[in-house]
Amino acid sequence: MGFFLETLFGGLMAGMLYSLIALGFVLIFKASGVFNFAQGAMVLFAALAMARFSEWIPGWTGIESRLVANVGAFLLAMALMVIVAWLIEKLVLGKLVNQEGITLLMATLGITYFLDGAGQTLFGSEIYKIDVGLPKDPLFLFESTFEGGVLIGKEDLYAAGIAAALVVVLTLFFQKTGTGRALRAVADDHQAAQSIGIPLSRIWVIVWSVAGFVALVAGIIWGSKLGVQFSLSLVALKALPVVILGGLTSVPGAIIGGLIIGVGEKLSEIYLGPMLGGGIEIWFAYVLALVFLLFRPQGLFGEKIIDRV
Amino acid sequence: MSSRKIGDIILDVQNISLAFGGVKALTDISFNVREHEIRAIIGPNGAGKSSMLNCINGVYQPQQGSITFRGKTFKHMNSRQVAEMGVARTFQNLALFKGMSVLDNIMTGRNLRMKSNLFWQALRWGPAEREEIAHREFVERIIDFLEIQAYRKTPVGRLPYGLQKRVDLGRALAMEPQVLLLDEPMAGMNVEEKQDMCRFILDVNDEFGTTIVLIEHDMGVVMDISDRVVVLDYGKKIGDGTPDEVRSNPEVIKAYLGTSH
Amino acid sequence: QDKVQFFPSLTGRTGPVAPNATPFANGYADYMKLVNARGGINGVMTLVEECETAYATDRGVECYERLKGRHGGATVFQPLSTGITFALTEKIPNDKIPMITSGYGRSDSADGGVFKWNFPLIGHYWVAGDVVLQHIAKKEGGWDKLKGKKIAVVYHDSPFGKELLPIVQERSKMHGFEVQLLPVPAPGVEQKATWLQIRQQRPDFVIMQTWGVMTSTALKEAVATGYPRERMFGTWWSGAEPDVRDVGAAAKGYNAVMMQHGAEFDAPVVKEILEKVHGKGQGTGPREEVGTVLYMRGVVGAMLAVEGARAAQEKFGKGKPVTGEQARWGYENLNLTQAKLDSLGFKGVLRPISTSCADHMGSAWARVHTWDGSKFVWASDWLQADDQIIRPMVRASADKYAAEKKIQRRAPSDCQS
Amino acid sequence: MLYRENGQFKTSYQADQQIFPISQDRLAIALLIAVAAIVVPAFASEYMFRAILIPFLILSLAALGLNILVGYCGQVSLGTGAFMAVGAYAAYNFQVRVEGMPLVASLLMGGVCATAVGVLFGIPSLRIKGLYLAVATLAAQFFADWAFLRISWFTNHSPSGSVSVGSLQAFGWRIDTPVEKYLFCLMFVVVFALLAKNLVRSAIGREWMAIRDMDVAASVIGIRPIYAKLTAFAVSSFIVGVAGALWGFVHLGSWEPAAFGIDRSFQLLFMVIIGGLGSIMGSFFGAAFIVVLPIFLNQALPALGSLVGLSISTAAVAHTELMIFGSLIVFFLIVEPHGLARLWSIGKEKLRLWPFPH
Amino acid sequence: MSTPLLNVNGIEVIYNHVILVLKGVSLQVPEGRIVALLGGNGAGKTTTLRAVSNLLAGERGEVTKGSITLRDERIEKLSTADMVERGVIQVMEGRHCFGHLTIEENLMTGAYTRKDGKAAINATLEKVYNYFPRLKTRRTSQAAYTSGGEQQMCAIGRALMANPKMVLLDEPSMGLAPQIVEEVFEIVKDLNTKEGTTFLLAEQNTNMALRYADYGYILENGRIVMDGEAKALAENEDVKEFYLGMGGGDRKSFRDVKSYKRRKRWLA
Ligand SMILES: Nc1ncnc2c1ncn2[C@@H]1O[C@H](COP(=O)(O)OP(=O)(O)OP(=O)(O)O)[C@@H](O)[C@H]1O
Ligand SMILES: Nc1ncnc2c1ncn2[C@@H]1O[C@H](COP(=O)(O)OP(=O)(O)OP(=O)(O)O)[C@@H](O)[C@H]1O
Ligand SMILES: [Mg+2]
Ligand SMILES: [Mg+2]
Repeated sequence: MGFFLETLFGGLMAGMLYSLIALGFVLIFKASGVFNFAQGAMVLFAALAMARFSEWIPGWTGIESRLVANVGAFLLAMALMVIVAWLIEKLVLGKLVNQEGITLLMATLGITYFLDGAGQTLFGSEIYKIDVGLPKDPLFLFESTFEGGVLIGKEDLYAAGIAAALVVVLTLFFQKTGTGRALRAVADDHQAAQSIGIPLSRIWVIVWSVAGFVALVAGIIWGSKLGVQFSLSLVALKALPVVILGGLTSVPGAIIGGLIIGVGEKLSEIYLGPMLGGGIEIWFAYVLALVFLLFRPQGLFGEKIIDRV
Repeated sequence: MSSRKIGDIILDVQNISLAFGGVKALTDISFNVREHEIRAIIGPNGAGKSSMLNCINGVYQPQQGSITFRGKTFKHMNSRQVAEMGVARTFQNLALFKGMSVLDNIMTGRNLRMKSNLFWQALRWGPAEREEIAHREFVERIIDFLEIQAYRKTPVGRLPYGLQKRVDLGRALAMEPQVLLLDEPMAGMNVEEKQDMCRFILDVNDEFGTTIVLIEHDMGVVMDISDRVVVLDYGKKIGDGTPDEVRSNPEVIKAYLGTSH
Repeated sequence: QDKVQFFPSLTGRTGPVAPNATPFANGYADYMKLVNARGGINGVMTLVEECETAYATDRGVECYERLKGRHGGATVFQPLSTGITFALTEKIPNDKIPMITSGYGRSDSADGGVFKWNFPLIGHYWVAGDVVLQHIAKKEGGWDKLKGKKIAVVYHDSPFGKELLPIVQERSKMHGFEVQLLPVPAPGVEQKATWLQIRQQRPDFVIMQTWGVMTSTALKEAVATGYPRERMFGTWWSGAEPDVRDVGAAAKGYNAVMMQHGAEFDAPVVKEILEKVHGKGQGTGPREEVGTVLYMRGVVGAMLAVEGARAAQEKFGKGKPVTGEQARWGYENLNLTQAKLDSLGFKGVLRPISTSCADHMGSAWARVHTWDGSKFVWASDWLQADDQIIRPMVRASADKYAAEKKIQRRAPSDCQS
Repeated sequence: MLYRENGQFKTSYQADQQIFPISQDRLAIALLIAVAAIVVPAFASEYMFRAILIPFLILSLAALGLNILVGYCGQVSLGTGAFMAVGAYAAYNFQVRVEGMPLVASLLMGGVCATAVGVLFGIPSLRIKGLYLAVATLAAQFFADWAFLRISWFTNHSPSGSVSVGSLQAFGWRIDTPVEKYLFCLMFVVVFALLAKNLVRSAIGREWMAIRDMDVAASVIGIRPIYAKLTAFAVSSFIVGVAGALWGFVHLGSWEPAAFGIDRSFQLLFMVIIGGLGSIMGSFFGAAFIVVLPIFLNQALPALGSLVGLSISTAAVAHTELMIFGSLIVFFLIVEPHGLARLWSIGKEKLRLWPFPH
Repeated sequence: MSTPLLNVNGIEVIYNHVILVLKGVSLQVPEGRIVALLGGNGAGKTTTLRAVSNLLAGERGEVTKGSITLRDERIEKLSTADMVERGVIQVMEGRHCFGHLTIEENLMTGAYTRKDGKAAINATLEKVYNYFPRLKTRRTSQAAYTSGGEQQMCAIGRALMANPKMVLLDEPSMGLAPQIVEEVFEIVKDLNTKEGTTFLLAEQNTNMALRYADYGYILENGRIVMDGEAKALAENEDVKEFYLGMGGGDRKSFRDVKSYKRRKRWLA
């Protein structure tokens, strides 16, 4: 039982980490109808920037404080993400207004390649470290009830808290503000949104910047967990089933989806894996998402797919 | 008008009700369509006209009521069955296959009648080729009839709206339907084009004996060409009869026609 | 300039394994420069051209095709990827180019009777697995102490990872310890479930067949689940500086078996490279990297490549470049005595290596080192894999391969040329 | 003035329905095939065959298959790699387990097995649409990756999970040299391209496109979505499966699941989109672009660098290559979102009007 | 007459680099007037409006010749959002409502560019609901699930929410019930007289359009073939016959035209 709880918590925490990345997908999709495959690359890029800037800042400024280095690096990395957002709008999306979803998706794959190359060129391709002081040591709960207690990563707890906070803020933003409404309008129909004077370019820069911010946060948390290196961009693959399960257009869906996928894949790996030879969690996550979709094709909380004549 | 022989009831709609959540699109609607006639459905926006057609051809499943077609009664039908029984339709918001040429769009209307299997189609030889050519000939006749020869190979997405409507009609005609449901076939056309469209509809009705159910907001057209008219208002039937009867029905005037007609 | 010996270098400087594969490529290139500084191979200068594979098999194949005919023909390929090795194994017999896969690739290719062109010189995965287990057994006080113990194997879910399993299973049958297999899907960044299982099952030891970012992730998860690093043993692709750098002091106590060499900052060859290559500003990578584990593996790889060519020159004509086919003979007839190795600057780094027609590995020595929180230190003496166990496994597997491919074992006469 | 259809009148529907109604086009395509089958083998270098032409042909075939699914039927799939893998491993198993199985039969049986798996994974498409489906098809991808590693029966119990095939032989003809392999692949590609073209311009092709463009309208005219979607999955997976088998047997000779990983799926999708959705010819353009461009960049960049006296490190080349590759993809999408095939037909349209601008 | 609000001067539009659609169209829209743009299917009405509101890019079209000025300012290079900022808004043909948004949210997005505060926006919202009571009853439905006519009202209402100076109306009457058509034109008239809003109106319903417009242009095949005061056009014999369906003075029954068929084009 203690172990089951431990797996459950482990899954929940892993799920929250996936949500953090899934959030980036949802954000951009919701606001522009673009399925942004570059989210993973953005996470890596942001994390690389963060890691390297915090390494370089003491050298540039002569100040040896870790806090200064981290805050400075965060600001610089954020500035960089805004520039990236601006460039993406100017050079890519602005020129692909009103194109089909799949074309846009491919364009973001192009951006992925570009960011992968640019990130490694600017910042190098070794393993770098992000240390923002997240605690690494485990926490043991219910030690009196279960032998050995129930283990939870403190780092994961922090991450979960941050993810939850982001979700609340973003949900409010989309549902309650005029800009949020405009963003949803853009996702529905670029041309009509243009026709009523919604400035697509400005909006996209904002959204991609926010997505850049989410990527940066995800990058910092994942980066301090895994080290910053190319493979970080591949964690996006873990977020995809989360996105479709929760619904492409739902911010809270990203969290719920994350929790379901996280728990589902950990439980499956541990209780089902040994029977099947192990290593099943990656496809299990997708199959789980698939099963949910059979019942709700738009994901748990996604907007209903409109299909009407 | 007398030259056309209006036949028996071919389509009978009985007590259809349809609701979407709280919205009652149709409430207890009954009417019938006789063989060979042109039956119009009119009513204000959102009255449930398109929903009625959707029920008839299986896109929507009404919660209540049944539909009798050629003596067989159905509660639920799927679109395929309806198509097989010989009901074709056009759409209010164009529902053409945008990426395909005019010819291919109309050819899809023949698909139900094409029998050769995948294997022969891949080889495109023997029966498959003969079949393809036979149907192509039929489709060419429709293209001639609708006077869209010049656009045969143009992707429909590039055509102006009016011509797209014509292709939509062509696709329905290619099914050689017994009943043709037309949802605002003349929206967005000028008078001359409407005249053309009326001519097509009347020709089809005359020459092939096709029964026609027509939704249209242009009262000139409706009054001129239809034999009987059903009037819907917010999901309810408020009138049914010949154009003249309907035109003078006070409830219809109030709900729909306004005073100017 | 026309008389060069061409050594193609398939690199992995980008992508998922870049942190680990880059030092290898640098060491390889630096040693070749050193050979030239020393006067070449009997006067024949070495030439390196790189081609980036990003650890992808199809790119590796393209690189191979691109480089194999360049600069008078490739001497030998070292793909540094098990996947590429598998693909090239099918191609090299036609092209008559040998391939060195020191410490990776197909373990059964040590059987020169079937794999005429493959050379897993100085070690393959089965050697690594055997030595790790020997080390553990020794620490426990003998093989019999392993009976009833539980050993978990955390491995990269790919042919690279799976290649280790046969030896572990063989040994488990012999000594009665239990094996728990824990595959981790590539790229290995998600290991929570794996380590929760370890936490629950509490195996006595964990053996890791990991590569790239997967190793440090494993270490971090071990820290997070409180599994003692002292009980974790990596194979030789899982025990270098990039793997522990970002874990730092928390990885203290982690062990990895080393294919003879470890981090060798004091080796004569390292000093010579620093002086003659980096000292002249011709170093390929950063200076600090020289002497690190994977850098050294590149250096050793290059040395083996060069010495094979040198041996071939002895037979086919001194001072002239050798073809790939001739070089193959050299790799099959390597005889690197301790004196020879010492003179090349590998004193204390390598033990004698001698290959033959039947034995394409040439040496099965290894050591285990431990991370002390800031550097690797030796934790074992020289250990040698048990030939009695490995040879039959190699033979059986090679026979199966030969049967599948319908190829004949080489006749003794074929060994003469 | 040379490229005109003036004076070419079609007197029968049969003539009008030819694949290339304009005689200049027919001539051009005949020439192209002749060049591919006769001139290329005589002149291309071994490197060209092994590193460029053979991969190009096989991947065009796979892209063609995928194009049927994505371009014609509108079902986006990211699981193509999995179907290739099924084709390859199934063909391998027929080859090693069935005594005397001819090579071509093995390859085709690989396609048949891929068809079965493709249809299975196509079933969700009846409910799941668009991007949701695209992401969901990754389930196939990861499942295949896993199954071929884990279930040792598929790999004939090879301990590492990697399989290899012996020398190839078809119709008593040994396929050893690069030229032979090339011609062997070319044969497959030409035949399948022709069959695929026939399908897409037949009734079934129109059903696919109808489902793609407007599925409700399609069902109203009597097209069954189940049938249309599943046949698209079947035909597509069959072709992709055969391509996978060729990739394993002819190009690699030995492979592990990573040869058919998710990168392959993306690569193929790229080919289809850059080449042109819903265009058989586009598949070839796309494959050429995606196969050749990285190799070209990889070789051209150092050469360019040395021209200006710069020696570029391998890593820098690789990174720059990534950046340029990404940029070019975006560039082409912007220039023509409908792909190179559309660019090609616009070019032809201009040529037809030439020397008048419109 | 002083300089018109909008001056389109000999523009050519090409789609997809090859399809030439407008072949030198010139027209003027004076401030505070209602100008109708008439013509058959495919004549290029929509294209002209798109050129003015700069919505061509998304359709892969471009203006290759000629100029467009708004209050003497060249506007070809501006974005659609800039045009809306200058008070010019287009109601697109084919409705284009935001399907996932409710009717009310659709309307509110129309006010996106407004800076005059919540109260003013709410007042406009009320005004729109007044114009189209049907929208009020359907305010919480997702636009995609409303009927064709309701969507058309929504699209028009959405544009009005921006409080525009000039509206480019593309086929406003399409799919609307007769009495709503009348209402729409009444609304146009109303806004025009009360608030001085200028309208450029592309319409197939020539009858209605000429009844309400001040001036009209007739477009055929990408060229302006006739223009004049609305009244004069309505009296023109050709217009009567081909656009109003009143050959020989009387309206012909649609049933009777079937027996014969003629087409006339001013320019072949
Ligand atoms: N995106 C496009 N790509 C290519 N051609 C187009 C495009 N949009 C319109 N056209 C072509 O331009 C011509 C003019 O079209 P436009 O839509 O401007 O006509 P219209 O007068 O508005 O017609 P309607 O009354 O049917 O709406 C038509 O022939 C049409 O085929
Ligand atoms: N799928 C659906 N979901 C929810 N509501 C719907 C759906 N389809 C139709 N409705 C509602 O049902 C009512 C009737 O719609 P319908 O489209 O049948 O009207 P209509 O008579 O065709 O009007 P119009 O003349 O404007 O086309 C409308 O209020 C519409 O909002
Ligand atoms: Mg309707
Ligand atoms: Mg128009």
